[in-house]
Amino acid sequence: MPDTPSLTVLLFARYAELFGAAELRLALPQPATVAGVVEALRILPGGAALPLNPLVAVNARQARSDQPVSAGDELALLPPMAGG
Amino acid sequence: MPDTPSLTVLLFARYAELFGAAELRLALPQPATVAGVVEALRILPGGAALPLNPLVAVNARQARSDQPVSAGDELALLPPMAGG
Amino acid sequence: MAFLTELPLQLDALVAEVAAPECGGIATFLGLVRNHQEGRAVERLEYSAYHPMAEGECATIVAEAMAQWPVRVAVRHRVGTLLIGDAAVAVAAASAHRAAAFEACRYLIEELKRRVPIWKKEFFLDGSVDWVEPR
Amino acid sequence: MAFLTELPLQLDALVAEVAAPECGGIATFLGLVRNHQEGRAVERLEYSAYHPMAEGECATIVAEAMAQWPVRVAVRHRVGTLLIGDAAVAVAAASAHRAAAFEACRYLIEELKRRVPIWKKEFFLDGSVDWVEPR
Repeated sequence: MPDTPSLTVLLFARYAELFGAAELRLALPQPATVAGVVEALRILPGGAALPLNPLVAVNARQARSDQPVSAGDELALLPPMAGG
Repeated sequence: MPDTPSLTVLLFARYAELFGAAELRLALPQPATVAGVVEALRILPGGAALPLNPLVAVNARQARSDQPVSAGDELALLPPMAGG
Repeated sequence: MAFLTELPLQLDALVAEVAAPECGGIATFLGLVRNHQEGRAVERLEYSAYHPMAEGECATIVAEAMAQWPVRVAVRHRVGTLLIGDAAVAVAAASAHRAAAFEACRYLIEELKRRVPIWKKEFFLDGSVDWVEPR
Repeated sequence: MAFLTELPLQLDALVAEVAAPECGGIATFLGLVRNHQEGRAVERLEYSAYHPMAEGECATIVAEAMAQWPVRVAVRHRVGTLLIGDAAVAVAAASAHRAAAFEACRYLIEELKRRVPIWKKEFFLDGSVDWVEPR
Protein backbone atom coordinates (compact mmCIF):
# COMPACT_ATOMS: atom_id res chain seq x y z
CA MET A 1 0.00 0.00 0.00
CA PRO A 2 2.54 2.59 -1.14
CA ASP A 3 -0.07 5.36 -1.28
CA THR A 4 -1.87 4.65 2.01
CA PRO A 5 -0.83 7.03 4.79
CA SER A 6 0.82 4.88 7.42
CA LEU A 7 2.72 5.01 10.69
CA THR A 8 5.26 2.84 12.47
CA VAL A 9 4.47 0.99 15.69
CA LEU A 10 7.36 -0.16 17.87
CA LEU A 11 6.69 -3.02 20.28
CA PHE A 12 8.83 -3.79 23.29
CA ALA A 13 9.34 -6.59 25.79
CA ARG A 14 6.10 -8.44 26.55
CA TYR A 15 4.22 -6.62 23.80
CA ALA A 16 6.76 -7.63 21.16
CA GLU A 17 6.17 -11.25 22.19
CA LEU A 18 2.37 -10.84 21.93
CA PHE A 19 2.62 -9.78 18.29
CA GLY A 20 5.73 -11.78 17.43
CA ALA A 21 7.27 -8.60 16.05
CA ALA A 22 9.25 -5.62 17.29
CA GLU A 23 7.90 -3.27 14.62
CA LEU A 24 4.69 -3.02 12.61
CA ARG A 25 3.55 -0.69 9.87
CA LEU A 26 -0.12 0.31 10.19
CA ALA A 27 -2.41 2.31 7.96
CA LEU A 28 -3.36 5.58 9.65
CA PRO A 29 -6.54 4.60 11.54
CA GLN A 30 -9.84 6.46 11.97
CA PRO A 31 -9.93 8.26 14.33
CA ALA A 32 -6.27 9.21 13.82
CA THR A 33 -5.40 9.21 17.52
CA VAL A 34 -3.34 7.13 19.91
CA ALA A 35 -6.53 5.33 21.00
CA GLY A 36 -7.36 4.64 17.33
CA VAL A 37 -3.98 2.99 16.83
CA VAL A 38 -4.45 0.87 19.95
CA GLU A 39 -7.88 -0.24 18.71
CA ALA A 40 -6.38 -1.21 15.33
CA LEU A 41 -3.68 -3.21 17.14
CA ARG A 42 -6.17 -5.01 19.34
CA ILE A 43 -7.80 -6.71 16.36
CA LEU A 44 -4.49 -8.02 15.03
CA PRO A 45 -3.39 -11.57 15.97
CA GLY A 46 -2.09 -11.41 19.55
CA GLY A 47 -3.50 -7.93 20.09
CA ALA A 48 -6.44 -8.96 22.27
CA ALA A 49 -4.04 -9.39 25.21
CA LEU A 50 -3.03 -5.72 25.12
CA PRO A 51 -4.27 -3.72 28.09
CA LEU A 52 -7.12 -1.31 27.28
CA ASN A 53 -4.94 1.70 27.98
CA PRO A 54 -1.32 0.77 27.34
CA LEU A 55 1.36 3.39 27.85
CA VAL A 56 2.15 4.88 24.44
CA ALA A 57 4.84 7.25 23.21
CA VAL A 58 4.54 9.23 19.99
CA ASN A 59 7.90 10.11 18.48
CA ALA A 60 9.61 9.12 21.74
CA ARG A 61 7.44 11.28 24.01
CA GLN A 62 4.75 9.90 26.26
CA ALA A 63 1.30 10.59 24.82
CA ARG A 64 -2.31 10.63 26.05
CA SER A 65 -4.83 8.34 24.40
CA ASP A 66 -6.65 11.24 22.71
CA GLN A 67 -3.48 12.67 21.15
CA PRO A 68 -3.74 12.95 17.33
CA VAL A 69 -1.29 10.97 15.21
CA SER A 70 -0.13 11.65 11.67
CA ALA A 71 1.28 9.63 8.80
CA GLY A 72 4.97 8.98 9.40
CA ASP A 73 4.74 9.13 13.19
CA GLU A 74 6.60 6.56 15.27
CA LEU A 75 4.40 5.12 18.01
CA ALA A 76 5.85 2.96 20.74
CA LEU A 77 3.81 0.66 22.98
CA LEU A 78 5.48 0.57 26.37
CA PRO A 79 4.93 -2.22 28.92
CA PRO A 80 5.28 -1.15 32.58
CA MET A 81 8.84 0.11 32.99
CA ALA A 82 11.24 -2.06 34.93
CA GLY A 83 14.71 -0.55 34.79
CA GLY A 84 17.24 -0.75 37.56
CA MET B 1 56.22 10.24 92.72
CA PRO B 2 56.66 6.51 92.23
CA ASP B 3 54.31 5.66 95.10
CA THR B 4 51.52 8.12 94.34
CA PRO B 5 48.49 6.48 92.67
CA SER B 6 48.21 8.12 89.24
CA LEU B 7 46.35 7.99 85.98
CA THR B 8 47.03 8.91 82.37
CA VAL B 9 45.25 11.76 80.62
CA LEU B 10 45.23 11.80 76.81
CA LEU B 11 44.64 15.12 75.12
CA PHE B 12 43.50 15.52 71.53
CA ALA B 13 43.27 18.21 68.90
CA ARG B 14 42.49 21.63 70.40
CA TYR B 15 42.98 20.35 73.94
CA ALA B 16 46.46 19.02 73.19
CA GLU B 17 47.35 22.50 71.98
CA LEU B 18 46.00 24.09 75.17
CA PHE B 19 48.31 22.04 77.34
CA GLY B 20 51.15 21.74 74.85
CA ALA B 21 51.07 17.98 75.39
CA ALA B 22 49.24 14.93 74.06
CA GLU B 23 49.57 12.99 77.31
CA LEU B 24 49.84 13.89 80.99
CA ARG B 25 50.28 11.83 84.12
CA LEU B 26 48.19 13.06 87.07
CA ALA B 27 48.00 12.02 90.70
CA LEU B 28 44.63 10.44 91.41
CA PRO B 29 42.55 13.47 92.51
CA GLN B 30 40.08 13.84 95.35
CA PRO B 31 37.27 13.17 94.61
CA ALA B 32 38.48 10.35 92.38
CA THR B 33 35.95 11.01 89.63
CA VAL B 34 35.96 12.28 86.06
CA ALA B 35 34.93 15.72 87.36
CA GLY B 36 37.80 15.61 89.86
CA VAL B 37 40.30 14.99 87.06
CA VAL B 38 38.85 17.83 85.01
CA GLU B 39 39.17 20.16 88.03
CA ALA B 40 42.79 19.10 88.48
CA LEU B 41 43.45 19.81 84.80
CA ARG B 42 41.82 23.24 84.93
CA ILE B 43 44.42 24.54 87.38
CA LEU B 44 47.34 23.43 85.19
CA PRO B 45 48.89 25.93 82.76
CA GLY B 46 46.51 26.19 79.76
CA GLY B 47 43.76 24.36 81.60
CA ALA B 48 41.57 27.39 82.29
CA ALA B 49 40.42 27.35 78.66
CA LEU B 50 38.89 23.88 79.04
CA PRO B 51 35.09 23.84 78.92
CA LEU B 52 33.43 23.19 82.29
CA ASN B 53 32.07 19.86 81.12
CA PRO B 54 34.34 18.49 78.41
CA LEU B 55 33.53 15.15 76.84
CA VAL B 56 35.66 12.52 78.60
CA ALA B 57 36.31 8.85 77.93
CA VAL B 58 37.61 6.46 80.56
CA ASN B 59 39.51 3.53 79.11
CA ALA B 60 38.17 4.39 75.64
CA ARG B 61 34.50 4.50 76.68
CA GLN B 62 32.53 7.70 77.05
CA ALA B 63 32.03 8.55 80.74
CA ARG B 64 29.77 10.79 82.81
CA SER B 65 31.34 13.45 85.02
CA ASP B 66 30.45 11.60 88.24
CA GLN B 67 32.04 8.32 87.11
CA PRO B 68 34.72 7.08 89.55
CA VAL B 69 38.27 6.74 88.28
CA SER B 70 41.07 4.51 89.59
CA ALA B 71 44.83 4.51 89.54
CA GLY B 72 46.04 3.25 86.16
CA ASP B 73 42.97 4.40 84.24
CA GLU B 74 43.39 6.08 80.86
CA LEU B 75 41.26 9.21 80.59
CA ALA B 76 40.82 10.97 77.27
CA LEU B 77 39.60 14.54 76.90
CA LEU B 78 37.64 14.75 73.66
CA PRO B 79 36.95 18.02 71.82
CA PRO B 80 33.71 18.06 69.80
CA MET B 81 34.01 15.34 67.18
CA ALA B 82 34.54 16.36 63.61
CA GLY B 83 35.09 13.30 61.47
CA GLY B 84 33.98 12.95 57.87
CA MET C 1 27.85 10.67 27.73
CA ALA C 2 25.09 8.19 26.80
CA PHE C 3 22.88 6.87 29.56
CA LEU C 4 22.56 3.39 28.05
CA THR C 5 25.55 1.16 27.52
CA GLU C 6 26.29 -2.47 26.75
CA LEU C 7 29.57 -2.31 28.66
CA PRO C 8 30.10 -3.16 32.34
CA LEU C 9 29.39 -0.18 34.62
CA GLN C 10 32.36 1.37 36.42
CA LEU C 11 31.43 3.13 39.65
CA ASP C 12 34.87 4.74 39.92
CA ALA C 13 34.45 6.32 36.50
CA LEU C 14 31.09 7.78 37.52
CA VAL C 15 32.55 9.12 40.75
CA ALA C 16 35.42 10.73 38.84
CA GLU C 17 32.88 12.28 36.46
CA VAL C 18 30.96 14.09 39.23
CA ALA C 19 33.85 14.93 41.58
CA ALA C 20 34.88 18.59 41.72
CA PRO C 21 36.97 20.70 44.13
CA GLU C 22 33.87 22.38 45.60
CA CYS C 23 32.18 19.02 46.37
CA GLY C 24 32.37 17.65 49.90
CA GLY C 25 30.26 14.55 49.39
CA ILE C 26 29.36 12.01 46.73
CA ALA C 27 26.44 9.63 47.17
CA THR C 28 26.16 6.71 44.79
CA PHE C 29 23.80 3.85 44.14
CA LEU C 30 24.57 0.66 42.30
CA GLY C 31 21.72 -1.66 41.30
CA LEU C 32 22.88 -5.27 40.98
CA VAL C 33 21.36 -8.43 39.57
CA ARG C 34 20.54 -10.50 42.62
CA ASN C 35 20.22 -14.25 42.83
CA HIS C 36 16.58 -14.40 43.88
CA GLN C 37 13.25 -12.86 42.95
CA GLU C 38 10.24 -13.62 45.11
CA GLY C 39 11.78 -16.84 46.31
CA ARG C 40 12.92 -18.12 42.92
CA ALA C 41 16.56 -18.60 41.98
CA VAL C 42 17.64 -16.30 39.13
CA GLU C 43 20.17 -17.29 36.47
CA ARG C 44 20.39 -14.11 34.36
CA LEU C 45 18.50 -11.03 33.21
CA GLU C 46 18.13 -9.56 29.74
CA TYR C 47 17.64 -5.80 29.63
CA SER C 48 16.15 -4.00 26.65
CA ALA C 49 15.20 -0.36 26.14
CA TYR C 50 13.51 2.08 23.82
CA HIS C 51 16.78 3.91 23.31
CA PRO C 52 15.87 7.40 22.09
CA MET C 53 13.10 7.80 24.64
CA ALA C 54 15.26 6.38 27.43
CA GLU C 55 18.02 8.88 26.67
CA GLY C 56 15.53 11.74 26.57
CA GLU C 57 13.75 10.76 29.78
CA CYS C 58 17.06 10.30 31.55
CA ALA C 59 18.15 13.79 30.49
CA THR C 60 14.85 15.17 31.80
CA ILE C 61 15.29 13.46 35.18
CA VAL C 62 18.88 14.70 35.45
CA ALA C 63 17.70 18.25 34.71
CA GLU C 64 15.00 17.92 37.39
CA ALA C 65 17.59 16.84 39.97
CA MET C 66 19.91 19.71 39.08
CA ALA C 67 17.03 22.17 39.40
CA GLN C 68 16.15 20.88 42.87
CA TRP C 69 19.62 20.49 44.38
CA PRO C 70 23.05 22.05 43.80
CA VAL C 71 24.52 18.80 42.49
CA ARG C 72 26.68 17.33 39.78
CA VAL C 73 25.23 13.98 38.70
CA ALA C 74 25.92 11.02 36.44
CA VAL C 75 23.71 8.06 35.59
CA ARG C 76 24.34 4.95 33.52
CA HIS C 77 22.16 1.91 32.75
CA ARG C 78 23.37 -1.27 31.16
CA VAL C 79 21.44 -3.22 28.51
CA GLY C 80 21.93 -6.76 27.22
CA THR C 81 22.52 -9.95 29.19
CA LEU C 82 23.54 -9.55 32.85
CA LEU C 83 24.57 -12.23 35.34
CA ILE C 84 24.22 -12.37 39.14
CA GLY C 85 26.24 -9.56 40.73
CA ASP C 86 26.50 -7.49 37.55
CA ALA C 87 25.61 -3.82 37.94
CA ALA C 88 22.51 -2.85 35.94
CA VAL C 89 22.32 0.78 36.95
CA ALA C 90 24.74 3.26 38.53
CA VAL C 91 23.97 6.74 39.86
CA ALA C 92 26.32 9.30 41.41
CA ALA C 93 25.51 12.71 42.88
CA ALA C 94 28.12 15.14 44.20
CA SER C 95 27.46 18.29 46.20
CA ALA C 96 29.11 20.68 48.64
CA HIS C 97 27.08 19.07 51.45
CA ARG C 98 25.98 15.49 51.94
CA ALA C 99 22.23 15.98 52.39
CA ALA C 100 21.82 17.26 48.82
CA ALA C 101 24.00 14.45 47.46
CA PHE C 102 21.93 11.77 49.21
CA GLU C 103 18.58 13.28 48.27
CA ALA C 104 19.50 13.79 44.62
CA CYS C 105 20.93 10.26 44.36
CA ARG C 106 17.74 8.76 45.75
CA TYR C 107 15.56 10.93 43.50
CA LEU C 108 17.49 9.86 40.41
CA ILE C 109 17.23 6.12 41.02
CA GLU C 110 13.55 6.26 42.01
CA GLU C 111 12.59 8.31 38.96
CA LEU C 112 14.77 6.28 36.59
CA LYS C 113 13.11 3.05 37.67
CA ARG C 114 9.65 4.56 37.35
CA ARG C 115 9.91 6.57 34.15
CA VAL C 116 12.63 5.31 31.84
CA PRO C 117 11.52 2.78 29.16
CA ILE C 118 13.68 -0.17 30.11
CA TRP C 119 12.48 -3.75 30.53
CA LYS C 120 14.02 -6.88 31.90
CA LYS C 121 13.36 -10.53 31.25
CA GLU C 122 14.22 -12.82 34.11
CA PHE C 123 15.60 -16.29 33.40
CA PHE C 124 15.27 -18.61 36.39
CA LEU C 125 17.45 -21.57 37.23
CA ASP C 126 14.42 -23.89 36.86
CA GLY C 127 14.17 -22.85 33.20
CA SER C 128 11.15 -20.57 33.58
CA VAL C 129 11.13 -17.05 32.16
CA ASP C 130 9.29 -13.89 33.23
CA TRP C 131 9.05 -10.28 32.25
CA VAL C 132 9.67 -8.29 35.40
CA GLU C 133 6.89 -5.84 36.12
CA PRO C 134 6.86 -3.32 38.95
CA ARG C 135 4.58 -4.27 41.84
CA MET D 1 39.33 -4.69 58.70
CA ALA D 2 40.35 -1.55 60.62
CA PHE D 3 38.14 1.51 60.36
CA LEU D 4 41.02 4.00 60.43
CA THR D 5 43.69 4.03 57.76
CA GLU D 6 46.46 6.30 56.56
CA LEU D 7 46.11 5.00 53.01
CA PRO D 8 43.92 6.49 50.25
CA LEU D 9 40.35 5.18 50.39
CA GLN D 10 39.22 2.92 47.54
CA LEU D 11 35.48 2.97 46.94
CA ASP D 12 35.67 -0.05 44.63
CA ALA D 13 37.31 -2.12 47.37
CA LEU D 14 34.53 -1.18 49.80
CA VAL D 15 31.87 -2.07 47.24
CA ALA D 16 33.52 -5.44 46.61
CA GLU D 17 33.60 -6.04 50.37
CA VAL D 18 29.82 -5.62 50.81
CA ALA D 19 28.62 -7.12 47.52
CA ALA D 20 26.95 -10.53 47.73
CA PRO D 21 24.75 -12.60 45.39
CA GLU D 22 21.62 -11.84 47.45
CA CYS D 23 22.17 -8.06 47.28
CA GLY D 24 20.26 -6.01 44.74
CA GLY D 25 21.54 -2.58 45.71
CA ILE D 26 24.59 -0.88 47.17
CA ALA D 27 24.45 2.70 48.44
CA THR D 28 27.73 4.46 49.13
CA PHE D 29 28.88 7.78 50.47
CA LEU D 30 32.26 9.36 49.96
CA GLY D 31 33.22 12.42 52.04
CA LEU D 32 35.79 14.56 50.26
CA VAL D 33 38.00 17.44 51.29
CA ARG D 34 36.47 20.44 49.57
CA ASN D 35 38.18 23.64 48.58
CA HIS D 36 36.15 26.01 50.74
CA GLN D 37 34.84 26.27 54.29
CA GLU D 38 32.51 29.13 55.15
CA GLY D 39 33.83 31.22 52.31
CA ARG D 40 37.52 30.61 52.98
CA ALA D 41 39.84 28.78 50.58
CA VAL D 42 41.17 25.53 52.05
CA GLU D 43 44.65 24.19 51.33
CA ARG D 44 44.64 20.94 53.31
CA LEU D 45 43.22 19.13 56.33
CA GLU D 46 44.97 17.14 59.01
CA TYR D 47 42.89 14.36 60.58
CA SER D 48 43.70 12.83 63.94
CA ALA D 49 41.82 10.29 66.05
CA TYR D 50 41.69 8.54 69.40
CA HIS D 51 42.29 5.22 67.71
CA PRO D 52 41.05 2.53 70.14
CA MET D 53 37.88 4.45 70.95
CA ALA D 54 37.27 5.29 67.27
CA GLU D 55 37.54 1.61 66.33
CA GLY D 56 35.20 0.63 69.14
CA GLU D 57 32.62 3.31 68.42
CA CYS D 58 32.68 2.45 64.72
CA ALA D 59 32.04 -1.21 65.51
CA THR D 60 29.11 -0.17 67.71
CA ILE D 61 27.58 1.97 64.95
CA VAL D 62 28.03 -0.83 62.42
CA ALA D 63 26.29 -3.24 64.79
CA GLU D 64 23.43 -0.77 65.25
CA ALA D 65 22.95 -0.50 61.49
CA MET D 66 22.96 -4.27 61.05
CA ALA D 67 20.38 -4.61 63.81
CA GLN D 68 18.07 -2.09 62.14
CA TRP D 69 18.36 -3.17 58.51
CA PRO D 70 19.24 -6.39 56.66
CA VAL D 71 22.49 -4.96 55.32
CA ARG D 72 26.14 -5.74 54.76
CA VAL D 73 28.21 -2.65 55.47
CA ALA D 74 31.77 -1.34 55.34
CA VAL D 75 33.17 1.93 56.64
CA ARG D 76 36.62 3.46 56.41
CA HIS D 77 38.05 6.77 57.61
CA ARG D 78 41.39 8.20 56.65
CA VAL D 79 43.74 9.97 59.06
CA GLY D 80 46.78 12.14 58.36
CA THR D 81 47.18 14.95 55.84
CA LEU D 82 44.55 15.18 53.10
CA LEU D 83 44.42 17.51 50.11
CA ILE D 84 41.46 18.94 48.18
CA GLY D 85 39.48 16.13 46.55
CA ASP D 86 40.92 13.40 48.77
CA ALA D 87 38.35 11.07 50.32
CA ALA D 88 38.26 11.34 54.12
CA VAL D 89 35.48 8.85 54.77
CA ALA D 90 33.83 6.08 52.76
CA VAL D 91 30.69 4.12 53.63
CA ALA D 92 29.01 1.29 51.70
CA ALA D 93 25.77 -0.56 52.51
CA ALA D 94 24.42 -3.47 50.47
CA SER D 95 20.99 -5.02 50.79
CA ALA D 96 18.46 -7.06 48.86
CA HIS D 97 16.42 -3.88 48.33
CA ARG D 98 17.53 -0.31 47.84
CA ALA D 99 15.57 1.42 50.61
CA ALA D 100 17.49 -0.43 53.33
CA ALA D 101 20.79 0.23 51.59
CA PHE D 102 20.13 3.99 51.39
CA GLU D 103 18.84 4.26 54.95
CA ALA D 104 21.71 2.30 56.47
CA CYS D 105 24.29 4.26 54.47
CA ARG D 106 22.85 7.57 55.67
CA TYR D 107 22.64 6.32 59.26
CA LEU D 108 26.27 5.23 59.21
CA ILE D 109 27.68 8.52 57.96
CA GLU D 110 25.51 10.65 60.28
CA GLU D 111 26.44 8.62 63.36
CA LEU D 112 30.12 8.37 62.42
CA LYS D 113 30.39 12.13 62.11
CA ARG D 114 28.61 12.68 65.39
CA ARG D 115 30.07 9.98 67.63
CA VAL D 116 33.51 8.85 66.46
CA PRO D 117 36.48 10.65 68.09
CA ILE D 118 38.11 12.13 65.01
CA TRP D 119 39.25 15.73 64.63
CA LYS D 120 40.42 17.83 61.76
CA LYS D 121 42.61 20.87 61.54
CA GLU D 122 41.96 23.09 58.57
CA PHE D 123 44.83 24.89 56.87
CA PHE D 124 43.64 27.79 54.74
CA LEU D 125 45.36 29.25 51.70
CA ASP D 126 45.78 32.56 53.53
CA GLY D 127 47.95 30.80 56.14
CA SER D 128 45.37 30.70 58.93
CA VAL D 129 44.58 27.49 60.78
CA ASP D 130 41.42 26.28 62.54
CA TRP D 131 40.17 23.23 64.35
CA VAL D 132 36.90 22.28 62.68
CA GLU D 133 34.05 22.03 65.14
CA PRO D 134 30.53 20.89 64.33
CA ARG D 135 27.97 23.67 64.16
